[in-house]
Amino acid sequence: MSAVLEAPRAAAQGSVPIIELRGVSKRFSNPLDFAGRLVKRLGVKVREDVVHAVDGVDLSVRKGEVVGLVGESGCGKSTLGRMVAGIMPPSDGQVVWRGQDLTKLSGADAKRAKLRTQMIFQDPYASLNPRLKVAEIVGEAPQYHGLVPRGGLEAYVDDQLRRAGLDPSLKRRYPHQFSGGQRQRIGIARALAVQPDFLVCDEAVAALDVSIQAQILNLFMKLRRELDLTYLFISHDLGVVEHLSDRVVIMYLGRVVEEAPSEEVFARPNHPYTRALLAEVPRIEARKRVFAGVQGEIPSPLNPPSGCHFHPRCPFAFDRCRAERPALKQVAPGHRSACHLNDAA
Amino acid sequence: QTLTMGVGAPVTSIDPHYHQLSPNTAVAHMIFSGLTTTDGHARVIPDLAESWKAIDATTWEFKLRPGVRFHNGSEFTAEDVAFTFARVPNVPNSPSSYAIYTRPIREVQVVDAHTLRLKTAVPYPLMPTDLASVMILDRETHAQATTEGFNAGPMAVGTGPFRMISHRNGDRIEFERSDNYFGARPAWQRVNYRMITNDAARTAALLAGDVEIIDQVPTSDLAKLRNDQRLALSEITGLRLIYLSFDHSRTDSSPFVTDNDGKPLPANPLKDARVRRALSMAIDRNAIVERVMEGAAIPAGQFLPEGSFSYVPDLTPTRFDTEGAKRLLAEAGFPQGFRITLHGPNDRYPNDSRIIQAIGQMWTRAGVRTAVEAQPWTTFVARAGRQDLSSFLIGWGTSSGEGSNPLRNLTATFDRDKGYGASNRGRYSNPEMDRVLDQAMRELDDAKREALLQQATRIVFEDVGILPLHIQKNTWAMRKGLAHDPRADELTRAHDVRPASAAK
Amino acid sequence: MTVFLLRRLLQAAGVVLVMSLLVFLGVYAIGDPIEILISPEADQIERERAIKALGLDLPLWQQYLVFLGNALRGDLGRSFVFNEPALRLILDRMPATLELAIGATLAALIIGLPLGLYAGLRPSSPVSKGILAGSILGFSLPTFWVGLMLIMVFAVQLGWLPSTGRGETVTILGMRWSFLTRDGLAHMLMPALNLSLFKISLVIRLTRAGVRETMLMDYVKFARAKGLSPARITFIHVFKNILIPVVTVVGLEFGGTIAFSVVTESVFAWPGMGKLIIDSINVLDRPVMVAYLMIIVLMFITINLLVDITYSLLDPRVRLEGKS
Amino acid sequence: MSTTTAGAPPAAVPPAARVETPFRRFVSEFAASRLALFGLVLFCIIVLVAVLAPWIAPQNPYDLAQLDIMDGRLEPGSVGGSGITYWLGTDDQGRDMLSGIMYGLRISLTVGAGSAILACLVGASLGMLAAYAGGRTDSLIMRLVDLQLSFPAILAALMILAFLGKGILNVVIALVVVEWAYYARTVRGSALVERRREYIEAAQCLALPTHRIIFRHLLPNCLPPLIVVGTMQVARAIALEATLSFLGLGVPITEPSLGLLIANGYEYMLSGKYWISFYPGIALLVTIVSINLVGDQLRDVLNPRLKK
Amino acid sequence: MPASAAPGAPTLEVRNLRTHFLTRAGVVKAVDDVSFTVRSGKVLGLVGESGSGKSVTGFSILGLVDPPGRIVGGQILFKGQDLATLSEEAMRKLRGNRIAMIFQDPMMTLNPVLRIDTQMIETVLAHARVSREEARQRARDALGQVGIASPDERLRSYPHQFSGGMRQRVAIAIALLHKPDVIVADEPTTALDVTIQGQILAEAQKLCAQTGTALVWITHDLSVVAGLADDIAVMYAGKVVENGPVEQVLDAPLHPYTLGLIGSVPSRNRRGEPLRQIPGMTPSMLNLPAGCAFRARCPRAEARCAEPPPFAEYRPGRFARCIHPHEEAVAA
Ligand SMILES: Nc1ncnc2c1ncn2[C@@H]1O[C@H](COP(=O)(O)OP(=O)(O)OP(=O)(O)O)[C@@H](O)[C@H]1O
Ligand SMILES: Nc1ncnc2c1ncn2[C@@H]1O[C@H](COP(=O)(O)OP(=O)(O)OP(=O)(O)O)[C@@H](O)[C@H]1O
Ligand SMILES: [Mg+2]
Ligand SMILES: [Mg+2]
Repeated sequence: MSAVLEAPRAAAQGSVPIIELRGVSKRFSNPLDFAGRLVKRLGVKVREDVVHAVDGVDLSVRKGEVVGLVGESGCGKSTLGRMVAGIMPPSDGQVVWRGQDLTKLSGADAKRAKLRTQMIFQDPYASLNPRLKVAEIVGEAPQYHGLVPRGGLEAYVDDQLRRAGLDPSLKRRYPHQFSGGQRQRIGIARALAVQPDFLVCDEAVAALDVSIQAQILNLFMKLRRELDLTYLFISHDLGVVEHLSDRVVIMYLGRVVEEAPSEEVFARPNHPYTRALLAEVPRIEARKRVFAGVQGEIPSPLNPPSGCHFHPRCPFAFDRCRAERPALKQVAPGHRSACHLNDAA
Repeated sequence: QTLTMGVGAPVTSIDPHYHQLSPNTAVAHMIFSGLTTTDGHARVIPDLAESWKAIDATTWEFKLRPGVRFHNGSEFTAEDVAFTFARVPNVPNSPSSYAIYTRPIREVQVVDAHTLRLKTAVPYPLMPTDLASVMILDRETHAQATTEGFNAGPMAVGTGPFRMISHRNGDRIEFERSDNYFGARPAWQRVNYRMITNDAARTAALLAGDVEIIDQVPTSDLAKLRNDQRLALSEITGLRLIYLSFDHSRTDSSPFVTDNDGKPLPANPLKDARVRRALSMAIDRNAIVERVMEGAAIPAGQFLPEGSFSYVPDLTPTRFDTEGAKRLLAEAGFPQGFRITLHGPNDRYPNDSRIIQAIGQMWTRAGVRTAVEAQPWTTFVARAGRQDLSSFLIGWGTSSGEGSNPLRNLTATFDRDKGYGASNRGRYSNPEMDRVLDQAMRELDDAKREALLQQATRIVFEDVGILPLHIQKNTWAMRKGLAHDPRADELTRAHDVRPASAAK
Repeated sequence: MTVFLLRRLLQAAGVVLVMSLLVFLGVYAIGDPIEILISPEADQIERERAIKALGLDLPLWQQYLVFLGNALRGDLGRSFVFNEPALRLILDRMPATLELAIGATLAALIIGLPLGLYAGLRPSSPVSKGILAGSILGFSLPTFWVGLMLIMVFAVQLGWLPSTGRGETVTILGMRWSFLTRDGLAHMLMPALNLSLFKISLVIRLTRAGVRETMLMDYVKFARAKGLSPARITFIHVFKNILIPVVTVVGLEFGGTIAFSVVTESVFAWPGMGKLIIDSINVLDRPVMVAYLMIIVLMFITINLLVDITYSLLDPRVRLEGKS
Repeated sequence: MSTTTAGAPPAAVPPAARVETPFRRFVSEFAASRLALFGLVLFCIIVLVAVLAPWIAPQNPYDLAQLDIMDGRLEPGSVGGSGITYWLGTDDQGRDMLSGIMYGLRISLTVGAGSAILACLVGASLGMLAAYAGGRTDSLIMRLVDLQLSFPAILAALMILAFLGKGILNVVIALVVVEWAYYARTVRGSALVERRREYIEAAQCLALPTHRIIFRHLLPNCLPPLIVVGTMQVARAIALEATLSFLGLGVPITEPSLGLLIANGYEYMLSGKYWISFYPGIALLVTIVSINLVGDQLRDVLNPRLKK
Repeated sequence: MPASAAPGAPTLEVRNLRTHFLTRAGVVKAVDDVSFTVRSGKVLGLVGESGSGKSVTGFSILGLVDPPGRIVGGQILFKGQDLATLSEEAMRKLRGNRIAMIFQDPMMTLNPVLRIDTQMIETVLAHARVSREEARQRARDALGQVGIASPDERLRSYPHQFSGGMRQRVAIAIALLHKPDVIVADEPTTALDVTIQGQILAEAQKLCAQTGTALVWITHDLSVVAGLADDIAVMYAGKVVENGPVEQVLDAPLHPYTLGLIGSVPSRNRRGEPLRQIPGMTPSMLNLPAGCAFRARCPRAEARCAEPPPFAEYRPGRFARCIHPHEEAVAA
């Protein structure tokens, strides 16, 4: 069985990145209005609320690879995913798709690039338009973009549905008539219908029950083999990520803190945050264990700590951590981590 | 001892020289007095002046009543009259001042404390009539008087039968009997003068016993109130003529007259007296009076009701004759009639919008297909004044009670310098009539003047310069046990009301 | 808070300016006041004098600038009809309208809240359905018609209440109020009820909807899980939450009530601002119309501000700095 | 367990007898309330009467030639000069009240529905624009909405009508001016919520053009609250028109709406001629109540918050 | 330590509980024959998929099932007293006092418009005759107990000023105010992040051990149960299908559903290999088939499964609802 797995990974090693993020940042701000500026001028302290959702992230995904993106709520995973999928422009930095800067592409090329990257969403309820039938949901984009010949749409939609594990006879129904797992399959069929080669799965199984989750994860793996897909797999469930990914990227408060091949991360976590995370994950193998808990709350992205974002919760923090942002540095082949401890050692 | 009255029109100002409006005049009559005044039938009678005469063509002499005191005790003399005449044209901001009544006066000569001579440039027969509108103030008290001072109370000092105690703008005025009054003592120690502008509310207030007398009884309630044992009514034929005015200003097509296909007519048919007469014949005035006005009006053929100065006895209302109207129209070249829009206000005269609808019915039956459009007075009167309309309903109240007033204002040729035709909104013009009227206006002899005015009136109505409909009756309703002397000039005054038992 | 207040102030200034222009133009377009104001007896010369005296001979933009200049000095012009400062006239009438509107609002709360609470707590009981049906009726009845019916029944037929007008008043703070005297209250009862009819329905529905939604909330279930008594849950946990929409809407509606009193005041001959404005429209008393509308606008701005502040007091989640 | 590795078998079909469209579901939920159903039936009858008025009314009350003031203010059941029976009596012009009410309904409904539809078009477009464009456009439109909403409808309508003059069209315009803001606010509110939904992101991801996203994906999902506001506003518009007519600014007197009929009869109330304003009043009441009944149920059915 | 070794009678014993919802569409048998016991100081993990009836079971224990739901059968024995037959008033006296509950969504369980102190003090006063000051003192202590720093200041805050984890701790503190004998925790960490979940689990563990409170921990996450619970009850379609000590059930489940559930946990599978999955979908609770509800998805299904299987003790302390139970070790 494992051979099935190894093949694409081997292929992945040498090939060019299908997508590459270079110093990508995303800020959400609410600029001060006239009154706000006036008051500020008068010397009252008013702050423009700026959320650094993603803060200077470099990331590259090679063809055929599954990259897992892990992090706690609000750390910017979805935002990063959206930028990769091209539905949100970055505030800074470049998103490079097959060597071309996405933001600089012209109309037709941009559209093509956009279509080749599709997204699977977390909420199977909100991600389907409740007013369209399944056939319309799946068939709209291929028809609009002329990916299917006239008259061939029915059969094409049937194919997509079947591939996602749905009975095509259900295509005249509306989303609310399906269970969560089935809806997720509709979402997958919709994405596959425009023949992408890169899928961003944003918490795609988080809302599903364990037994259904397994079905969908298996579907992802099957599709990967059949269609030679590349995945950016966003999840907060380390178990899922560990199972699925070739490489894992760990984010904390808008920044990547560690990045390494899957086995490497789980075997030899480098960053204190990664270690804490791994320690806290409940595992079915660990019976009657004693939970400890990482100290402290997750800071607000509105008001992030200075230096290393993790320092207020880090048991090893020292002065430098409070002052200086640690850079992502190689600690082992293919393993990078952003921690000042690595310098000290 | 206390009388509560409900009046339909709001009093806007206590200053007797600020805004000429009948509710204001009514209240002014209660607080102040003029040199002359009018009785219930609008005949001029003495008030502060005991007598007057024209001593030459351009001089009027007034003998003033001695021993009259203002409410605050200060004495009334000829100086006060002179002071008053000086103040009248100089009331700041006045939108409708009383200066029109004093303008003919060139000079005021105070002969002695109780004799006064008024010089005019040209013979001015209407002087005593006009002066009934001018309330006399006290020179000492009112030297610095402002309108606000009157409204607030301190300046509301006159020689009238009542003193004002309080004034709640738009709501009520309270009066107390004045002991200084020179005339008949009013029956009421106190008067509560409430303004209830909504018709139904006013009737309801009477029915509920909140007020004891109301004016402007809505015609729709007349029948019910007449049958109510607890109530009594008083009624008098008024001085307000409701009439239709036609577009005389255009010889080519008039804006709201078209042929039967809706296309403009080449010439204005309303310029043709036959058409106007036909339209007059097509109207069943009795039906309007009976059905729409519910009896609160009399059909009219001229400006004033019988018994007025310059009334023309044989000028009767046009007889209703649909067939005759059709014949006349055919004669005028409109055998198939034409189309017209009749305009009118909907909030000004009793049943105004109902009357024009009824006329619309009648004209349509006579072959003139009529559309009807009623608008609020504010919009309507502006359009009428700009000669935007072809035919419209409007009214005229001749408070002076004699014919020169409507002749000058409504039917004399529009002439800024003479001040004639100011309300001639249809721009009717008849040189013959103008000539007779001019003559009358210089005639100091009452009998001769009346004959001339009658002649002018006849010219206007035989020509159907305006189309008279009816003259309104003024009605008051009160609880049983009260008596009221109705006034043709529509004024509602507390001293006209007394307990029914008390002799007049 | 400072930013919030300043923003509101700026907005208010903008709104007032825009409104003043709109109102001025609108009022100008309605008609020519001279035709209405001048005595019919007046001749052409007198007319011209009056036009000049009232400043109506100036071009429109000059009239507006004059108005604006005076307004900045707190002078909204003098009434053509009353020859008194328009502002004074309106302020003089304001207590009458205010007490009517406040009375109506209180009545709406006193009647509407309990009924709505009941209907929300027992949505399926016949009484609740009756309350709901009744509230639809309250929504649907035209105010003027109800007013007349009230007069017919309670004043004319039964003679229990005075039909129209304002009763005795007491002067407090230089303003006349009638709610402190028996007679005044008797006069106020019907118009206030008439005016509150719509609001009663509104409060019932808001309360009912609020209760139904709140009852589904986890925190209510949690409160029950804590073993709290039903009364405490209803009157503290649920009530405080529904008070937020109720206060907001009723507060915002307060302005509408003041405006709508135009109808009630004319039916009941209530000498308030509403009647003043209707009378002023009838005689095209422009300064009063403009001043009234300006005051209404200012009043709305104030009410909105107060509502927002109350809202933030009631709902701790709202911070006034919050972006709009 | 190895059988399952070949990929999931097509998922089982949930048992459902017939295809349940959102519309069918909506209908069945709506019909759950008998009161609402009653309201709907009532409303349909009213609309039918209004539409068919020219054919079923005994008289054309707008044709002055058919009226005779000699038949004015007849009691219900009287027989007029021309031999027709006035079942609900006549008004002061001799207008058959029954016909007057039927035609009046026509006017009132036209005004109500017309203004609601126009206001909805204007308001929805602006609201959509505000939600989608955001930024300055949004704040400009929303300030306008605030301005409009904070200004009392009745006053605004009074001013506008005083300005425009009478006439059905002008009444409609005035009502549109005072009502569009409700729609704009509603649409913007729901569009802002719907916009953040993932299906919109999915559509963006599929590189569908903006207009298609707005009109095919966003707008239909913003409709339910709009429908609710719409029904309520129709009722409101009818009532407002009646009030305006009552205050003397409304439709022309020769083509009275229900409100104007009431206003006309209002003066006869005290003299016992109740029918002139009573029957139109009842007709107005029934109309508004029926619309509100329907609207109420719509609000419950379409409100996602009350659904678990 | 095996559960049966615990001394004394069980604190809470649920026997054949049935809670049905009489909806217009039909009877929803949300809870249909659920039995389990919890002892003092022990944790029972109640697991199952979404809609399997876990929350309704929890609400039934506290008597908080809203119409159209109703407890139609079975017993809820709390220290020997049957809660199902208790009057509402008597039940209210127990709620929050002897039996407390914690909810899933910490964002929703605290009333947003009331201050924390109000919400805590009212709970104290609902069950104890103490002065306000004393009640406040207790609230302060409870907050300290769950590891909230500067409780005095925190008491004066509103819920929105707290993060999710903090709110959940406040909820736990409220549950702890009267040192209850039983706490029902309905997925209290599902909405929280991993590191925060760790904190809450640590708190829960500590409290259970210290106060001897019996804890019913509802979750759909087997991994959490594995680490926390002493016993486990697995629910499927309204029924408990397997019940027993955690280690035994997780290592060698009797019921094929439990087996499938454990099998589909990713970490129980070889990396990159397809997960073992349970085919098909959870059945609709509205029209459950007679007999074993799992049979349509069960690899062991046979004709006999159309008969309702008994809930029987197949091994000491281990119950299952299956006619062919056999321990099947889960491949690692
Ligand atoms: N449109 C937006 N406007 C303002 N702030 C935003 C917007 N979208 C996201 N954010 C903020 O950016 C930060 C990162 O959000 P993001 O959704 O990427 O987090 P996440 O890691 O996906 O979290 P989760 O696990 O909860 O989905 C959050 O603090 C969020 O509040
Ligand atoms: N008020 C209700 N009316 C009808 N059915 C209900 C009601 N409440 C719950 N149910 C049904 O009862 C069943 C069990 O629901 P419950 O909330 O206990 O599930 P759960 O196991 O807690 O699921 P989750 O993991 O999603 O919280 C579900 O099928 C649900 O549809
Ligand atoms: Mg996310
Ligand atoms: Mg649950």
